[in-house]
Amino acid sequence: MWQLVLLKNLLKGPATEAFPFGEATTPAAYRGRVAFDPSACTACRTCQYVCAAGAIHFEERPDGLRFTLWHNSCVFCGMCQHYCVAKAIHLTTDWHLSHEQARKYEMVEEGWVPFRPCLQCGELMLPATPPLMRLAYRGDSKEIEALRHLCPKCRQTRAAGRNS
Amino acid sequence: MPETLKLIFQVLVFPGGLFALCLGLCLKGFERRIRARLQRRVGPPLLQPFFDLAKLARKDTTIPEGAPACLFSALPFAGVCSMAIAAAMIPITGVHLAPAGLGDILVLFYLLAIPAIVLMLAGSASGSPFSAIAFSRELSIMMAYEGPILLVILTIAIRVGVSQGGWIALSLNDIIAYQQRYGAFLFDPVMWPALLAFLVFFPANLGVAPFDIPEAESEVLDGPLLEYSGPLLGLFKMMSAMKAGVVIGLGIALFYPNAPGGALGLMCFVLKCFVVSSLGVAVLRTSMGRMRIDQAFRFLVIWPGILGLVSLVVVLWRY
Amino acid sequence: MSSLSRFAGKSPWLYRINAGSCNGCDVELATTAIIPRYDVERLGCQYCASPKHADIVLITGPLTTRVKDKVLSLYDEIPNPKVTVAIGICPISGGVFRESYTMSRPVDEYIPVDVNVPGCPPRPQAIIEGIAKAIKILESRS
Amino acid sequence: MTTTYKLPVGPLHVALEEPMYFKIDVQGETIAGLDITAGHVHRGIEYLTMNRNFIQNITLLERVCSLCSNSHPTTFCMALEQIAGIDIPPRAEFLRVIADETKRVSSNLFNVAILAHIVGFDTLFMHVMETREIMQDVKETIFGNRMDLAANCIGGVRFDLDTERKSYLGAQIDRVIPLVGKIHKLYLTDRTILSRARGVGVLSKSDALELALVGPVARGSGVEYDVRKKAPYAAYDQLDFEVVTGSDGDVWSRALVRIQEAEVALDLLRQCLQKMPEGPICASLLPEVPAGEAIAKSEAPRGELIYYLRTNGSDRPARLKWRVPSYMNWSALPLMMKGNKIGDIPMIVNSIDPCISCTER
Amino acid sequence: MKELQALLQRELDERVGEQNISLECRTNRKGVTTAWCRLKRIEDLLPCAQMVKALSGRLSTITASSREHARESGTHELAYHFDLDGDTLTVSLLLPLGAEVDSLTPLFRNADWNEREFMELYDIKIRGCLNPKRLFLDESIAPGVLDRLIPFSALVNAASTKTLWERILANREEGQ
Repeated sequence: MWQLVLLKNLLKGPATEAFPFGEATTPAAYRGRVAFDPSACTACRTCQYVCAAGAIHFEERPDGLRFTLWHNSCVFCGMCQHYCVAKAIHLTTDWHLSHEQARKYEMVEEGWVPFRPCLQCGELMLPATPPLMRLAYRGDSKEIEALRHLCPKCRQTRAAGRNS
Repeated sequence: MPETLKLIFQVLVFPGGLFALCLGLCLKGFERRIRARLQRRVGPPLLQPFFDLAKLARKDTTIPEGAPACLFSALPFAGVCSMAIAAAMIPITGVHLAPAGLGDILVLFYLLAIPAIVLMLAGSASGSPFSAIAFSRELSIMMAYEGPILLVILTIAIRVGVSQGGWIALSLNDIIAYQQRYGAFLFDPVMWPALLAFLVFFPANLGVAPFDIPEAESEVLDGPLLEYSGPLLGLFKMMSAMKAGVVIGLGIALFYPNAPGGALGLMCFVLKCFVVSSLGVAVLRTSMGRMRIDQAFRFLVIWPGILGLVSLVVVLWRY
Repeated sequence: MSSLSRFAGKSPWLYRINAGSCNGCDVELATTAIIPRYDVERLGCQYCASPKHADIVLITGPLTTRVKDKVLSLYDEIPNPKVTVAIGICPISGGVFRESYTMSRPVDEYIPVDVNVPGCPPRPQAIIEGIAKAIKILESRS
Repeated sequence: MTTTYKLPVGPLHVALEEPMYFKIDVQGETIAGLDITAGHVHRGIEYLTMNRNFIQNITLLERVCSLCSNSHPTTFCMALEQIAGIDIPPRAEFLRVIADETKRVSSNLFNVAILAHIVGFDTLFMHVMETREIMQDVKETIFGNRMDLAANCIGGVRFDLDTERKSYLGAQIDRVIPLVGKIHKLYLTDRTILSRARGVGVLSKSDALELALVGPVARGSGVEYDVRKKAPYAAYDQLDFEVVTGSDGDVWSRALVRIQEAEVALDLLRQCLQKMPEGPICASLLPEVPAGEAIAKSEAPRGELIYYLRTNGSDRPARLKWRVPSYMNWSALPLMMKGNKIGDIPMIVNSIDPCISCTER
Repeated sequence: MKELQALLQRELDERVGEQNISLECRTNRKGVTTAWCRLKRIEDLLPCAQMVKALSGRLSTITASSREHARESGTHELAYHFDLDGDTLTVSLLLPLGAEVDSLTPLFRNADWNEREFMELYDIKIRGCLNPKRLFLDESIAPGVLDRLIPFSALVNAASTKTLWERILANREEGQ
């Protein structure tokens, strides 16, 4: 019985993958390097809240927010992606993360989320992202798009005026 | 004087020393490739054993605390030397005759025990408890196969000796000459029990599955060599490579030495070595696991013992 | 002798140290090291049982206080030249366990690490990639 | 050769995947006694869970141990859902079974493969591992990682199977089933396995009960206890399966129980694919968790896993404690080892499928 | 599983007296019951354990914890989880600081590791403990780590997290 297996092995030839001398296949669902899209981020910081590994860092400055994710602490669980309503964060299939020690602290994904002045009062604020607006106002229109560039206070006033 | 020079050449370069080393390493590289193929792998480059040695030559050597430094470093040299001499004693039909100055088959047989003894001493010199276990295992395996294999040699020696009109022939050259004239023992059913017994001796002596117990990685780490590193470890690797060549060569001389002379004879010899090592060693290693030491001891005492006795009785009765 | 140095990269023997890992990386290391699909023997690699025989050390796990001294003494036993690879995020940064009371600091504060392979656990191909980087370093050191 | 001496094994020993320190009293080649020193993988996770919120804990608990990595978050979520009063959707129940059983196949095959490795039978080891690779590919393709599935969230699961993935999973199961069947046959007939594993490390049924053993170790000695039957959870009450038991209580019988359980698991996967209803996969995204306490149990690949959770209305556990199957199985080692040979030590240790990172947390 | 509740109630009344316990049973939709029994007196633990033994149950595990509201007064809670053929009975009791609790190891052999574990994690004393050796904790860590809100070493490690992030951020500034 066992000799049969050996004979079959001999005839079948190696089952070894080409990698590292050739390309390796990667499934589409693979959870690898994290990518951050600052233009979609609403700075709700849910990703930081759900991150068990303490890999996400937000740094608040007067003119915006700086997002940093360190791949050397990230466990690639994908919770940040799962809980991000704005879909600003997602895990790519890139697994080529090995690096020399000198680059240890460079293994980051970062993004700058700038505050913009409110079109009405000029106060610095974070414009709401389109998906979030769609979620909140259940629709898509020019008017809603305009609301996006207002600070929450002005938005409230505007919405109140519209309703009355 | 030229006799002595010739002897030194035989021990150091051909067929001992350098030749045996290269042959042993090539056999090992080839065997690893075959084994990989049987396991559906690509395996290492053919020259991998050479690379390993080259690398070991450049590594640091550490001597464990409390170990007798002199003995610790002298042992591998002793092992390599014994194998170089043993290799010079293996006749290659039509190419090389065993030099009478070195002794007969019994001397060779005891030379073959030296690597095991060296390993045992190496184990006890390192002072690790695992090495101690490896020591006792090596010893019991050796004790188990020593007796039966003497029976096999006796059988052959008597058969050849009787044909010469004497009682016993201990010269390997005579054994070869006999087979050249009357046909190889491999094809003689009378000798098959002895052959089988020798086939069991093979893996037991070389430490190949199912008898790789002293070096069982999962039980006693790397056995006696646990504490060795760098060039000294390299010497041990050389020793075991040469030993493989010697044991296989001995097998060929005892059972199937027939070959034409000259360069063709040398090629025949090398080819036979490769066949034995790929068919025997590689297949054995891939097709079974390891025995427990008590099982191995029992197996080694009983089966080759019975087979050896049978062949001895048959030979005594027929000739 | 220097001509021998180019063979170092052709015969890197691997040794694995588990410094308190969840065994994910270890299982992947075992997989990478021995099974036909990845077959690191192609690169001349070989797993060795004794630290004295090792060229490349693979460390997994976040280095717990109880295992720390044993890991350090084992590391010292490995003869030079040697290259250290940290497998998984635990030895690199402590990962999810960083703030526990049984953790020592990241491994690179105690022993010189040369290559990091982040992941939890990294897939075998990523480990091979890390080993390939380590082999380059080993060549330059021999 | 009758002098007794102490043989230290570990803590960093090649035969052990993980650090554990044994001191073994040896007489010649026979084992006379055994002392275990644990704690090298104690990472203080219980303490960490009290300092992390529930969502972080799902990820953290997955890192308790990689071989049963899915059982931990599943059981934790079960306890949490009990307190929060959430009933997970029917589809999620099936998906949880799929994640769990996929892990079980891989985990059991790994243990059985290591058995072959320990007896020095590397070709068989590779043969089993190559079969396991198919399941590893399944995990990577469906869940995105070969060890940690990240399948769970509070109130359900995070992954779904569309038609394409469903047929992929089905095809892979069909590939693995005959291969595992062959492995089963090999372990029943191979001489090396038989001579090394049969009659080694015997544990009687009464000892297994006395020591409160669980999982394949207990079932190998004839104790018929399986949480999936005794205290059904997820979709196990809607699936057909038998509890596998052995009778000899030796290393061999435990290995066979594991192979057969892998076969059962594959069958369960197939059933899930057939019976799984359509519908949502998660009840609610971020539920409020009131104060309360709950117990949840599940059958991890190594046996019963039990979680106790107490909450106080905040977003963190007030106390979270779990006991893994390996925890008790360690205490069976001295009984199994007595009178066996040194060469059997790794076999016996492996036969309880020890999960040190699980035990020590 | 009404029978289980009735059975437990009857047995417990008999062994420790109705006034000394409170019993509550919950059965989920799969028919699995968890029973919760609170003991008012520490000495009732042994009779309870004997009852479980008589019902051929087994000890699953023991949870020790410090009750938040009682942290200052140092009250511990011990919860013994027993398995009754699939259903779970949890027997819990409050333990004032310095009080001893009976060892269950003579009844359930697997209690040994559990007891050693809470001895080191919470510094709880056990009467009749046969094997008071450390289980997991290194000797360098003081007993009762889980009692302290923030163990000292964790404080140090939190600082190391901070250092790590400072290095990452500093590195990034350099890069720009």
